[in-house]
Amino acid sequence: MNPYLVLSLLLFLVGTTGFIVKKNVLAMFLCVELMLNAANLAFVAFARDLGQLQGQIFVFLVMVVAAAEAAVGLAIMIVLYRRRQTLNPDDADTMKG
Amino acid sequence: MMTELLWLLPLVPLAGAAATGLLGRRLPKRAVTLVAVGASGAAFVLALAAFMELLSLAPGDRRIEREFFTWIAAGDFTAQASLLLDPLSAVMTLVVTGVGFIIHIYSIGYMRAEDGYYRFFAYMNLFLFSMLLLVLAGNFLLMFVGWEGVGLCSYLLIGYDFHRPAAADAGKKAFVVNRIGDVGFILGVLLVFLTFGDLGFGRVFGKIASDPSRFPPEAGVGVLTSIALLLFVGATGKSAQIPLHVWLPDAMEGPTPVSALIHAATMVTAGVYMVVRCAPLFSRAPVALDVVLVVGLATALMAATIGLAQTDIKRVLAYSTVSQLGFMFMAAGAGAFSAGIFHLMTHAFFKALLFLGAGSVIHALSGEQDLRRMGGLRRRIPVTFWTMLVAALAISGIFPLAGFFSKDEILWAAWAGGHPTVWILGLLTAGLTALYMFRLIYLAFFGEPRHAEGVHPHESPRSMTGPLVALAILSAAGGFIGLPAWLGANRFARFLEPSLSLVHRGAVPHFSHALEFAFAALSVAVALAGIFAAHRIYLARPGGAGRIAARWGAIHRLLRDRYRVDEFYDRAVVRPLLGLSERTLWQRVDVGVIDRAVNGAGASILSLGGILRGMQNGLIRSYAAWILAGMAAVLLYLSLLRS
Amino acid sequence: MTLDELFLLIPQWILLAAAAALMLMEPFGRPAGRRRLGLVTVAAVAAAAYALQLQWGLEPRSIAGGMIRIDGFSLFFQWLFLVIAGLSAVLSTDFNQREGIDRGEYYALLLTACSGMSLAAMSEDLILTFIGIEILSLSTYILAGFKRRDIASNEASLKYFLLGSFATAILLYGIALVYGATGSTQYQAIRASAALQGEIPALLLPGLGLLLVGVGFKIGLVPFHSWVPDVYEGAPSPVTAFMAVGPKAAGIAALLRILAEALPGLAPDWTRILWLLAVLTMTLGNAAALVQSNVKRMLAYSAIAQAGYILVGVVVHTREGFTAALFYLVIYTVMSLVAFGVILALSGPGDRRVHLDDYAGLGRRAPYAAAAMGITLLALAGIPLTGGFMGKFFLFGSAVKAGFVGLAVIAVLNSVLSVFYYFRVLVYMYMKEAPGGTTDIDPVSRPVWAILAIGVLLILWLGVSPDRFLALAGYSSLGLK
Amino acid sequence: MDVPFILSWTTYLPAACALLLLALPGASDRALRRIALAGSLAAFVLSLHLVFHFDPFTGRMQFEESVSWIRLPAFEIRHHLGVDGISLFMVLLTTFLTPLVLLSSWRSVTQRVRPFLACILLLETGMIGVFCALDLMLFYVLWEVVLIPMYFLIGIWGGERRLYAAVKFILYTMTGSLLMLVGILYLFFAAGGDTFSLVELVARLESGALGWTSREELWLFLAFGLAFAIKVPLVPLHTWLPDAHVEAPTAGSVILAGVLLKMGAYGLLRFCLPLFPGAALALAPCISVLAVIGILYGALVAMVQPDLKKLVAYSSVSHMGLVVLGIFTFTTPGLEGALVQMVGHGLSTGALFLLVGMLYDRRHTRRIADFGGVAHASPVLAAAFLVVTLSSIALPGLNGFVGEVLILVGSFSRSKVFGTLAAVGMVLGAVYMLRMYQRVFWGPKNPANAGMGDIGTREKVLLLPILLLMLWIGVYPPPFLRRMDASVAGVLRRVESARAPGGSYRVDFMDARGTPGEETK
Repeated sequence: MNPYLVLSLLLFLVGTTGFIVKKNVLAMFLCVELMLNAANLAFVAFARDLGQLQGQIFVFLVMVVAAAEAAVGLAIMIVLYRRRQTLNPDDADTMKG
Repeated sequence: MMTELLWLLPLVPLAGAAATGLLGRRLPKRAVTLVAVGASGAAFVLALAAFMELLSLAPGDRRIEREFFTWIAAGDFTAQASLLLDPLSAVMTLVVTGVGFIIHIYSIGYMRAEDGYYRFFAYMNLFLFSMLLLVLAGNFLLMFVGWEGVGLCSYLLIGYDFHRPAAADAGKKAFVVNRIGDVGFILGVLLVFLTFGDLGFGRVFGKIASDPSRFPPEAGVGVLTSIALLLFVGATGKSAQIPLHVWLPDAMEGPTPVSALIHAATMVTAGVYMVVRCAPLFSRAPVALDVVLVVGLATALMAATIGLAQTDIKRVLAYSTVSQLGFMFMAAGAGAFSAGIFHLMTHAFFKALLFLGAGSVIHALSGEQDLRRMGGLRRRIPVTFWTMLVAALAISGIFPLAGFFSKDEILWAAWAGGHPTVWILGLLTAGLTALYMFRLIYLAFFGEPRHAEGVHPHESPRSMTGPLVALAILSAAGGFIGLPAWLGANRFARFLEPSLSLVHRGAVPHFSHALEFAFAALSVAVALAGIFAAHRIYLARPGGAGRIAARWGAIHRLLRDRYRVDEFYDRAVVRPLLGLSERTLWQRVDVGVIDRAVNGAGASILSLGGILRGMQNGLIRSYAAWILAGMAAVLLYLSLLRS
Repeated sequence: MTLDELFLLIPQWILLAAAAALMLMEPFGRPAGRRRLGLVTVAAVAAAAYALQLQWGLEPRSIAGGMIRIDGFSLFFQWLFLVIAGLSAVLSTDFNQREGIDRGEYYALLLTACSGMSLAAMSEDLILTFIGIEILSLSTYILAGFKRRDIASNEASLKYFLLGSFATAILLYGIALVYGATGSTQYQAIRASAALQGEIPALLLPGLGLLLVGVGFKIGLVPFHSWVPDVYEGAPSPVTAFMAVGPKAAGIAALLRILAEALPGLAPDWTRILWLLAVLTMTLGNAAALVQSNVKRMLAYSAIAQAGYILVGVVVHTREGFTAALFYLVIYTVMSLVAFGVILALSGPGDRRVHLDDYAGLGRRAPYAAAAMGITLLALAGIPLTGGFMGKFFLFGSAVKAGFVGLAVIAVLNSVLSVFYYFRVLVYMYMKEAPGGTTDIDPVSRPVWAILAIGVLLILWLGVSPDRFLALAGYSSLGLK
Repeated sequence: MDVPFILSWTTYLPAACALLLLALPGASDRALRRIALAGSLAAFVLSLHLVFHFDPFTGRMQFEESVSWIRLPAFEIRHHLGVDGISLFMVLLTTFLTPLVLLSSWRSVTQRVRPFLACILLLETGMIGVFCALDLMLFYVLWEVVLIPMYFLIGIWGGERRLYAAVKFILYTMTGSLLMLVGILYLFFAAGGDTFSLVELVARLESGALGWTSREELWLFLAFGLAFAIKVPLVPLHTWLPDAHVEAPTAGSVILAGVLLKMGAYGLLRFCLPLFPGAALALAPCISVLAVIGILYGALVAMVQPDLKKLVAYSSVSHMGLVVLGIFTFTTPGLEGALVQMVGHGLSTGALFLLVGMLYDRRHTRRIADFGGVAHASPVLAAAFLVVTLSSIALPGLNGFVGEVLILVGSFSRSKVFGTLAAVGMVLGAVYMLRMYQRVFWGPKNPANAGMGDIGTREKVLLLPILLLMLWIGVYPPPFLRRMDASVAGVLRRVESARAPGGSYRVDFMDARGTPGEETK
């Protein structure tokens, strides 16, 4: 098994676990970034394995997407922080049931 | 002529009923009287004409059947609207219309002051219609129509005074108890259809008689016996035999003319008529005949004993009716079908007379029915007294009144048929009959007046006494048409013979006329003994009755309480059934099980919704955990559980 | 990319250009007049629709180097998304003015979302699918939080964003695994390689699993649904209406393409998983909807359950199944838009009157709106003579035909469940009296009326005479090989 | 004279009238009522045409019309209508009762008159359609369509617990009908997937071109039968009925008892027997047991009901049990008896609900204990009630008897035990009906009845046709029976064809052979 893939899997697991464990929306978003990068790593690794260039190009696309996501996400967090003065995701529970 | 117009016979009273019932409320009483009594009179005339026409035929041809239309036809099941006039139905028709007409006339006076006059006569006419339909029906199903129809009229007429709860209850009880019998009847009819593929009397009995290999006289309980027993269940209901006798005494809540017509003379005898009509069938079912015999005897005896201890004049007569009906069934059970019909006819005369007389007494005493508050009426209402005396003697079986001939024939048939026990108990019952009947006569007409202050007994109007006299004549002389063989020829039996030609008859032992005469003398002696005893107890020794009652307290109470059969039914059947329905079926099964299951299914889904609601806790991280869990499950499935 | 291929993408160009124009209109144009922004949006949609209709009848083909497929399926979904965008824009206009959020970005995002959805449906390459879904998602994250002063809207936006990006990451990882297993992200290539190797590559199955999770999140399948009720409730009502139909349809489209075009070889695996997901989705969605008292939230759960029905068509994976799923999507879109249209028309200032109690006695207070809502609810419940029934009929029929009788039985029992809560609204509207002091209903604007009326007529028409739409759906599903 | 599309006219005229009502904005309630009545009367007149031009000598469908409705390449759903001896009188019963129902609500419904009338008329269309439809899908659609107006009738114009009753009604019935939908679909694909036409399917079954395993047939029968059994209702699926009856307005109760329940029994006759004769034969003992339980159970529970409507509702359970028993005798008397009983029950129970409604209008109560002595105040009402009561307890000479005796003949010839138990129901029927009659109408004068008044002209007009029809069926039923003969014979031929030669039909839920397209999970 390709060690890069193992690393990628670990990264992915860290990201998912962190997303559930962390109590700060920023940290959670960072975990998502970890997951995205795990995918990036996998793409690169696979591309190397397959001897293709395609996979490596995908990584750039994903990075762009991640950047856009970050922009949108931060904006949303800021709005919430302004209204609530908190970044704890558990405080956003007005709607439930 | 009449054979073509046979349909008119039931239809005339029906038209009378429709006219009085639908328009009567707006018509003056005279018009109602004219229509209703006229209709019954016309029916009587028609019946007479039919009878005469029948007589004009040779005995073998005395059977006129008319099919008017197919009433119900589905597949191989057909029931015709067919009428059958033969000697048996002709006799019944005459009795029904004759007594009916007399009682209609009587009712003019008796019901004069009633608001529901039109309603009463509408019901009475409807009753005549139903009864004629029952009697003239040419097949089982049409007979059932009449059968239920008379039940309905009985219900309506008992409940005529519907504002009195007792009357309302009695009406309902009569109908329901009758319905129980009717179920037996209809099941019997169904079995007839299944067995013979037909319902017409002529064809069914023809098949029985013509195919002895298929329908031999049965030693045990075969199909014929089953049919007979089922039909007999119907008869016990209609004719108030054990165990369905309980409704008839209560039925006395109806107006007295109703008691006379329906609950004494005609409707209650329908059971006897039906058994005799089915004689070809019954005669091949000895077990059923034995049942009929035993039930008849038991009923006769039981009712006679109860009659001894009743204080309501009409109830005494009601139990007397039950008892006499028992006699008729004894006759049928002993195979003496024509004797049963003979007694039916004479009984119709004298029992109607007794009831009308009782009505007259009650009328005279402004509604008093308790024998203990009567007495000494002999001179105040002489016509009533004398006519009732005739009837009492007749029912007691004193020679040469009508009851003597008919009852004696029954007792003789029991003996001759090889049932000595039945004969002895029958004789005893005859004695008891005389006893309770003269108890009534003595208590009502003799001794000191015991009625309340302010009541001035007076003789009834002529429209009421006229019928009394007419019936008294019939009661006195009616027996002569059926003179026993040792006094001449039994013309009644011979006349009925064509209707009973298909009856299966075993070997009849022959007895000498002298023996028969001796038996007759014995039964008169027993009756006289009964009258004498009544005289001793109720007239000669004041307070004698009280002493006997005190001495035999338990038995007296048992008799007075009518063997507590009603109470037994109430506890054994009515209450358990209501309890079962209310508590078990409705509350427990319907509400407790089915609805709870239905609502529970709903509730469990709602609670599932509640659980989901709880899981939807609004926390992002727990949502993510759900996604992860789902993902884990999917991956697990794909990696491990995949086969 | 040839000119020809550019021509085929003109509808998308129009949408994106209009989006850019709308963004610029506000800072540079005059203060937004009444409905001007909405009008521009609708005009753009109409123009795109016109351009789209020129492609009618073209031979199916792949363009952009095999990344985009132009076929009936693509046309169908582009049409559907255009209709959704256009109607949402109309529904939004009055609402936004009432709530003070009538901004150019709003409409621009609506159009970009529409474009993203179209891409997801047209894409023949996992990466493009991913990008389409991302465009859609980013637009809707913002739209959900567009009422910036509303705490519920903020929270909805945050929840949607966090969970959405989480699911996107999962999806992306799944794509990576599939790429690794097959060496391509292009559907035909994936299909070919999977078929060539005979044995299924080890990483393909986990890849499939992660793809299902990622797309299932977008569609709102249980247990990936938990964001749906909260976000639907918190988002501005027109956005909820849009989200209930648009992203869901896009998710279904992407799922259909992936499963039917790229991974038909794994059909035994994904049918079983989707069978279970469909059952869970229907049952739990309905069960949770039973206990809701907020109509918007109830409809959110109902939307989850409806997705379960649609999934039946995917599980069946026959021509009939795909056709029925597409057909049901059309009906579902109409029903949802009308239902949310009534809700937002009645919700009053602040979007507050969305509780069942607010609907008490509506039959008298606002007979027409109540009638529109009533017919729509009947349709959602699947009562005959409405499109909802016809849709379910063909869905369940396809299931029965393919031998999924058990699934059909579960689905109809779920329909019975759903009757309970759909009819509960009817009970409130027609069988309860309004409590005293209920305020009057705001007048509903003409364009919204028109949409509601057309929607109701369409629901009835589809219920009585579905032949044409069914034929259209059948033609479109031909694209799935 | 041959009127084209006579069935469509009859069926859709009421619906058209309903739309007209909804489209007339300014009309007064009075005008609306008149329009509705005129529409329903017109439908009745049209349905009379059916009777007069009905050919009693053929068992085939008559007045058939068939138009393509939904056409797809693979198959089409046709708008296929037709009547035969089985459906003819059901149609007539519907068109006969609807004007009376409208008339009965003349004064008692004053709120939301327009939608009320529209609901009744839509119901009529649905009901007539159900009885005429020969395409399974068309049948299903109309079957469901009937539910909605009924739901509103109960829910809007009903009594205190109307919401509970309405929801219970709709959930109960939809559970059954949706499973039937699955059954229809399965049947459709099993039959080749190209036609929903009942006539065509039966023809294929008869010719042997179509057949199924006994396991398939049994499940199909159950899928159809459940929907019908709930509607009938067969114990233990009956608990929706008392609630629905009690809470529905008079008009709703009359239609519910008079026609809607018949849809269940009709469905059994029209679909279950011809399509799945083998399963019908196999399950007949079980169903007959349930039917007999229903007869006795309904009667016993009716006996102890304190509420007039509930009593009548449980009596319906009892009477409809008898109908089902008759159907599953597979004998001509049984089936024709069931049909007559369906018509008869529609008349007598419909009339009972009308009368109870009249009592309610006057006294605003339905508790039996609150009444007593009503006959003093309203003798004509009491008399009419009596006649209806007697018809309900199957007094000879009235409609109830003909049906009941035929059913008894049929069932007794199949099984003496069932026949006997069913006959026992006659006693219980008399008990609860007469008990109720006595407690309501008889007894001493009651001051509470002071202001009651007797029935007026409108109410007389309402009752008279029903009473006359009762009498007619009771006294001279051949015109009815004759028209049923050929069709009933056709159904029985189908059933008999499934009887294995020389052996009873095998109950086999777990046939070794699987169904086509084994479930993948």
